[in-house]
Amino acid sequence: MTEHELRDLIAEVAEGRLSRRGFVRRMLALGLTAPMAGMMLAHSGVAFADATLPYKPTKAGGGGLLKVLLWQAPTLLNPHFASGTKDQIASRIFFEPLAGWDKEGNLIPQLAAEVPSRENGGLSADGREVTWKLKRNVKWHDGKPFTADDVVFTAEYAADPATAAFTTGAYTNIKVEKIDDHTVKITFREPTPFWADPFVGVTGQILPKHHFGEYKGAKSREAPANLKPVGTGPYKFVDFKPGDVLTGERNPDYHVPNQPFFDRLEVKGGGDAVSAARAVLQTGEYDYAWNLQVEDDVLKRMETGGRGRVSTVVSGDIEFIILNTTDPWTEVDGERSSVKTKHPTLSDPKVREAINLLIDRDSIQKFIYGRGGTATASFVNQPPRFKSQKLKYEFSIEKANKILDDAGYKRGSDGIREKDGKKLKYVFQTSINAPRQKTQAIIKQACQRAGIDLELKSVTASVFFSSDVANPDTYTKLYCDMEMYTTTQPQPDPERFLNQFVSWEIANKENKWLGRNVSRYSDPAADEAYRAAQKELDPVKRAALLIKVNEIFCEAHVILPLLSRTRVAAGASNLMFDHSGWDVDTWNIAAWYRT
Amino acid sequence: MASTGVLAILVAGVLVGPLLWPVPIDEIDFSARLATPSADHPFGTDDLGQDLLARMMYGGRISLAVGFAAMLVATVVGTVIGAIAGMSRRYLDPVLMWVTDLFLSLPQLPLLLLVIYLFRDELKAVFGVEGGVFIMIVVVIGGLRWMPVARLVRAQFLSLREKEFVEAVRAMGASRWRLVVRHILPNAIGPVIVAGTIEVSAAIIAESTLSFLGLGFPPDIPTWGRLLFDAKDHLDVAPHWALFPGAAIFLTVLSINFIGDGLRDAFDPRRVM
Amino acid sequence: MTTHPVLSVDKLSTAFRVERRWREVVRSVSFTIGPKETVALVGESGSGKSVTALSLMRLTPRDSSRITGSVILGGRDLLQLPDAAMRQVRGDEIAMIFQEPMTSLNPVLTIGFQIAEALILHRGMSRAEAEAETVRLLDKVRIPAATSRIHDYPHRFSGGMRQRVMIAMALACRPKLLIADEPTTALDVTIQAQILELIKLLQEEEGMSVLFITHDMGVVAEIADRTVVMYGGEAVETGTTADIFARPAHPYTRMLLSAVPRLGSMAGHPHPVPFPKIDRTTGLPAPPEEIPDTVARAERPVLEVQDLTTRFEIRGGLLGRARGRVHAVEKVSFDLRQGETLALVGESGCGKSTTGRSVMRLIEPLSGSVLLDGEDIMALGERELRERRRKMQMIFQDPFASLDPRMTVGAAIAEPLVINRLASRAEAREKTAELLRRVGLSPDMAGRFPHEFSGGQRQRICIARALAVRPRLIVADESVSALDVSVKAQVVNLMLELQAGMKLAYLFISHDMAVVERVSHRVAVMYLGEIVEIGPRAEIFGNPQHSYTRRLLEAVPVPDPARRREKHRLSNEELKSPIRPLDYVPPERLYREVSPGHMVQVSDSAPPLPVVAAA
Amino acid sequence: MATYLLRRFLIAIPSLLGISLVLFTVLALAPGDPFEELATNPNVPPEVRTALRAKFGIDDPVMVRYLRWLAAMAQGDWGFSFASRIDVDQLILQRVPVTLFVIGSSQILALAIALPIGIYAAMRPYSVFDQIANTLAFVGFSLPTFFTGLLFILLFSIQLDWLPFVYRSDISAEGWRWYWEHLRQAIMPIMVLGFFQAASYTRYVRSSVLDVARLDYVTTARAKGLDERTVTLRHVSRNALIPVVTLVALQMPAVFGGAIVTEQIFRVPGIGSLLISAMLANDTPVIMAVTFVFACLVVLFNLIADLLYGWLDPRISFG
Repeated sequence: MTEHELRDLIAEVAEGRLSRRGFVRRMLALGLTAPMAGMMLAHSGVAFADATLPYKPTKAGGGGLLKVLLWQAPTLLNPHFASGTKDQIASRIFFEPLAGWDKEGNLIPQLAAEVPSRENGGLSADGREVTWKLKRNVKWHDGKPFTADDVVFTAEYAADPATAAFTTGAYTNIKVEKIDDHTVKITFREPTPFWADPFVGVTGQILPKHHFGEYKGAKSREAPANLKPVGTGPYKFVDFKPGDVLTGERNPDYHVPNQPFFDRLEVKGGGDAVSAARAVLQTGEYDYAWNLQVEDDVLKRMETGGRGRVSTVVSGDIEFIILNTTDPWTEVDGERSSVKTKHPTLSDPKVREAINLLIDRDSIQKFIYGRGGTATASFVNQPPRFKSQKLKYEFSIEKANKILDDAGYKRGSDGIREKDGKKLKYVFQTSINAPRQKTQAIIKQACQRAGIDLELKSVTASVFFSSDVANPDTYTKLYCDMEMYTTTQPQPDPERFLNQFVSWEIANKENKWLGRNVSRYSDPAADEAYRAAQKELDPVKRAALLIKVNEIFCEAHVILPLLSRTRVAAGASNLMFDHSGWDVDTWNIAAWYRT
Repeated sequence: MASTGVLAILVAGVLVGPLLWPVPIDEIDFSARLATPSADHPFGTDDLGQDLLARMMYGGRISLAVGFAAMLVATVVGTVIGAIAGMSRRYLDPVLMWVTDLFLSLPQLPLLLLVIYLFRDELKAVFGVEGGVFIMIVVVIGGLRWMPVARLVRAQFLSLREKEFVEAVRAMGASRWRLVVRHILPNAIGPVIVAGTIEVSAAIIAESTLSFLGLGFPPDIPTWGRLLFDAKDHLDVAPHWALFPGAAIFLTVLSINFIGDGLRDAFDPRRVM
Repeated sequence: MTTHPVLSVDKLSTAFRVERRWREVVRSVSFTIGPKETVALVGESGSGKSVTALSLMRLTPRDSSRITGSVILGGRDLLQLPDAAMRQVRGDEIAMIFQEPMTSLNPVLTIGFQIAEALILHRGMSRAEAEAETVRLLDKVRIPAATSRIHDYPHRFSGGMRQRVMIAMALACRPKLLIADEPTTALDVTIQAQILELIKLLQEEEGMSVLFITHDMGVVAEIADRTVVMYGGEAVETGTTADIFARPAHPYTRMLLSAVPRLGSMAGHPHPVPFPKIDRTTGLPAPPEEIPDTVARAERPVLEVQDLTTRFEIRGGLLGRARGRVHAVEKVSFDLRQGETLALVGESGCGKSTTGRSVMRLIEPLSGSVLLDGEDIMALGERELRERRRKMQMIFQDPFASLDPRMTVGAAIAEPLVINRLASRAEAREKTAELLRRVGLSPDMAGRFPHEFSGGQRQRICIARALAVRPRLIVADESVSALDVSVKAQVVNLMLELQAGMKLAYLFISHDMAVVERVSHRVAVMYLGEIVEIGPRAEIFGNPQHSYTRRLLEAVPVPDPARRREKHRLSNEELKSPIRPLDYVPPERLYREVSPGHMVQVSDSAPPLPVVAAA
Repeated sequence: MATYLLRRFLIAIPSLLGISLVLFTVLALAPGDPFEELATNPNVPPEVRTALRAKFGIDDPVMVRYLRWLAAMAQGDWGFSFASRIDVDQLILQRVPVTLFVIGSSQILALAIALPIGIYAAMRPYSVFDQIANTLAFVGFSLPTFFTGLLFILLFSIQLDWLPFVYRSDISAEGWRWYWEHLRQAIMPIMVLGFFQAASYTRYVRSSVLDVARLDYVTTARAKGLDERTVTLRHVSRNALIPVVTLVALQMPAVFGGAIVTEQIFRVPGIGSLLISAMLANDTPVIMAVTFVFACLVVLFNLIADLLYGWLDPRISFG
């Protein structure tokens, strides 16, 4: 499909000749669906669709108690401090953004009256301005009205470096102005194709100015409301024991009619994923459990009880392996894996190609991740239109052997291949996590058969993902030959996600290994394509540029994608819930109900 | 006697077993996942179809070695500290007992994390991956379990050094060193060995608990504790997975404790009278 | 005696199961006890006397012992009674007291409670009644301030007082029969006299019978109407005490009697005299051999002790500061010549053992001087001291405890040689064999362990070990006190023989006056850390001057029923304690010389006769 | 008595100081970062993580941090949780009661099992009962608590559906139902912990009773005509308990260790699970405070053991 044809289709939708759903279906067939299709339509002046849960109850309340189990316990309730998903889930119960993402990547208004579009004048033609109309008659839990002041304040709060908000990235390069009490205008410095970041989803929850006003910047941690949230959400705060339990009660003044259904809400934390699944699927002690990183077999067995069901939704998260093309065992200027070095064998593309052939992605999916992930050869998989159609994976020990034979790597007496005295012996590192260790085992076995010896190493997650400069085991240091982890794609757009492939983000000693490009690999073509995509307002051209970045890295076999991860949750059979891979599980908790 | 036999069989099993059952511990066979015990896999398989008998025998080496080595560390350190405290008359004793109490209050887990972080690379360079982790775990488990031994040895020393035969040897002009090494220590060692036998089982359990908390051996090393931990989510369909390592730990603990009881009797001089 | 015995024991046998085999410890023992009669069961260790007593009460371990025969009490055979009925008998009809007063009382219960327990159980008394009765009983056994002491715990009582509590407990239900199992063995001789006196008195008051178990013929002579002699689990001779002492029929009885040291039997012998050798088959003694004078009077004394003082601090309080001091040894002075035996006598806590250990610097003395062959031991550094120790060796009370249970006796004997680097391994082996022969053991025993020997043999081994380095001086701390009479005699004889042969000087520490009389040349009597009287043996025993010396000698039981003493005033005086406050300054002591070498401490009230300053 | 207590207390102070110093050094040197979750999220700029480390003083030298911590502690300020952004003392106070309840009950259960069984077994050594009790004790301490915990869950929660396995601190029932619910959810953690401890305590009690049973005063008691029950309970048990108290006090660190795992399995919101989560999140102030509280509890329990010792044994004078 050419760019032109696409434009015609969008026009058809706009004129009503083609249904939204029809458009999305066609895009789907082209490998270019839902979330970004929605964005495409929005940019072309077509309103977003809605894939949220249809809400049946006819009045608010009467649903009794809703029990949610988060096996990682929430520890704080300020959405801008929320370091992990668990905290974002908890704070989202009380706070709301202007809009959230549904499971198909549609932008759904929450505190906004409508999603900005070209048609309603919310988006400017130059891609620099977004105007949000706010919902009227929204009240904070303490009865004060919600206004544009709160929105402007939230931006100031998060942008202040002294606040040290995790969301600060979304607010640093923008200007937020109050137009009137219920209108806010955002101005971007550059034309910004992906404008739905500030005030949207995880990063966008609005704080009440009258509670946080005095606690901006350095004093931020002293705010009493950090632990006793006053928001606009469907449930009001009752009690919170950090790391243990959070309770809420129905907000009678909630701004969506007839919502929420439940009278009380309890979020319990702690334990492990398997027993969380048990508590929902087997004993029914809880209604909902989240992030069930459990072997699918185990989940399936639990589901047979019939007390609950497992639900998976797509996300942009990707489990992948980096092959280090720099030398991790030689120190240059105080750092190992420096770009000034070359890996003795992994810098050979043939070796990397062979290793890629030794990964049995289908088995890994089938026997380990199940519904938790889909085997893939593309780094970006969601939204599907950013997924490369060109990249394919294959598992063939034979081919790998042949490639290595041809490249001159001969098996030594110990069965390990070598060339010029350099053995194909690698340290393969990942974090401690059962599926990852099993994946490591599977890959190790296949490599063994191709004469490659892997030493498996696993590091405690808190160390592996730490930013401690002194620690050699962090994933950004890459002091190993191969490493495997998952990286999160926070919004249904891969631009920011793909900064892992640009040369100026290479992690090194100078930037204290905080650079996003962990692989150290770079390609001027990728840099160029990425830069172009950042300014490209035409969604189709932009998608093509981003796909190019992805393909360069995957084809170089520096990045070996394994699985496109899904978000797995379990709910009681009678609970109607709505979770999304693009937003937190509680993003639409107001609409949950029991049948 | 029977217990010595059981322990001997276990030890022989993990030492000689891999020679008789030369199945690789990490041979993945998706067609035989969670297989129940059969001729092909006498102990069944785990969820990657890896042979549990082979894994048990391999892991047993490590579990038993951890148990005995940690016991050795705990008893040697405890005996040395307890002996010094028990022999010193005035100042050293309270200081050492203070240190002992201090160690009793130290948390194992952060300490283990620290040790792994500080020494892993150095130890790995010298002893290899498994050897390095092995040494760290042994040092941490043993290093945090010497205190009861030290107290025991000290109490033994305090009572033995007042015994007439010790005084008799002192009256002969024996040096303190000779007193301790030739006379007090051999007589104090009986209860220490009994305590040591208990340490073996405690260390095996401690290692498995560390695995549970994700701080033990690398996950691809199938110690008994690790196997038990991995099996826990599949108990309902594959109880054999947990049964064999569980039984192995139990038999080891049981036989070692019975041997300890036997040793206690054997070391009791009254018995012979 | 009477037609209706209180208790008649017929063919009582007791066997224990030891490693799956039954071993008979008491074989077919028969005797009777009449009303108000005291029967002594006498024998050496292992003769089965205590097991007999426990069997009567059926207190042997249920599962591993077997009692046969019959024990008739009040027409019932106790051995046939059901358990519950037997419990009714215990404590009510038969009561028992034991050897070790220190361990026979439950440390965590008040003595009042422990006495009242039997009253409540057998007499059905209420708490209050039982308490009142307990006070009465404590009064009866002469415990001062009984009302206030019933709530005290056992550790607040001395050994003698505890034995009184035990007696009160036994008497609680006015039993028909009291079994006393070595009730005075662990007590000091003056306390022993008090307790024996008390038992006799109470027996008369209450009209009960007593079965008195002892190894001490002196005590038997003192207390028993009739005597049963036990040997190897059998009753070898039964008769009235007078008959048995006058006309012993069984060779064992004869041997026992001739081995008993008798106080006063040494009058007229200037030097120590060995015990007579006894013919094992007839039990008749051979005439004693005199030993020539061994004392080297002309030479400088081997040991000169001057103003030796040893004190221990008692710590307590918030910062562990000293709160008081035990004045264990206070300005003790004496000397000892080659070939001479100086006996240090006194009761427990008098400081005699501390003196012995201070002389060897096994305990660090506070002040004073100790000259060994003219060299000041106190001034030596640790290394020199260790070296010098080979000139002085020590033999302890408990031969089992003083041998390392994990070392062969050969190694033990060779050890002093090894430590002092006096011999090569081969030489040491040879020397060991010679030493073993010397102390009357066979050299091939060197490979055995201590537990394979009897008590007497072990003490010989200890002596051999002490002799290995050819010392000048031997400190013998209660070295024969724990041995049976016959063995005791042999060991004493060995020591005398060695003294003669090797010119040894002995510092002989003992509480046993009869043995002391036989072995010593001179005697020093210690009381509360001080020497109250010192002098030639004949002087001390023949002409005791200090009141304490007299009391000590009077209290020794005489193994002759004909000379059974008249009743003493029933005293409850206890041994005084040597604990003093920190600011206590010991008074300057003065001594008067009664006769040459016989010095007596002058107490404040003593007549101001010829006085010599303590020098 | 008062002097004795005061003295013990004064001894505890340098101990606690020493413990705190060692703890702090250990934690300061230990690797990890409280902000790991931010690492793979491209939305969070690296500067934020750097700023946070600086803000919480993670990059300061160890001694500086220790002295700062000590000074704050002296003023009653326990620090500020990185993960929860609230005061640590608040966090701990919320959780201490639960831990004390679970540990306390499990210890009571352990003793309630160990005392009768240990005593009964020791009074009949080598009998069938003794052999069975011994074997069960070995089973008890050869199974790690995480495993028994899971077995219990499978049996009581999933198969039988009798007991909940998620411990809730916010049970909303009223009156007796509240107690009932609390009891129901506490049964399994208490049993798991209790059984594990009971196993080793039984062995202690048994050997201690065996030692006491052959002492003279027990024969004295029998000679008084007391029945076996009275002899055992009145004369043997109390004396036998004296060494058991010391052993139990020595076990306290192990008990707390076991509690950590048990709390994790049953989601008991005690300080044990707080420690685990803080450790996984590298929340140093919380780890520091919790381990310190554990250390204090250990010291406290030793103190209690000393008191108990004195109460059981009148020979110990507190002078």
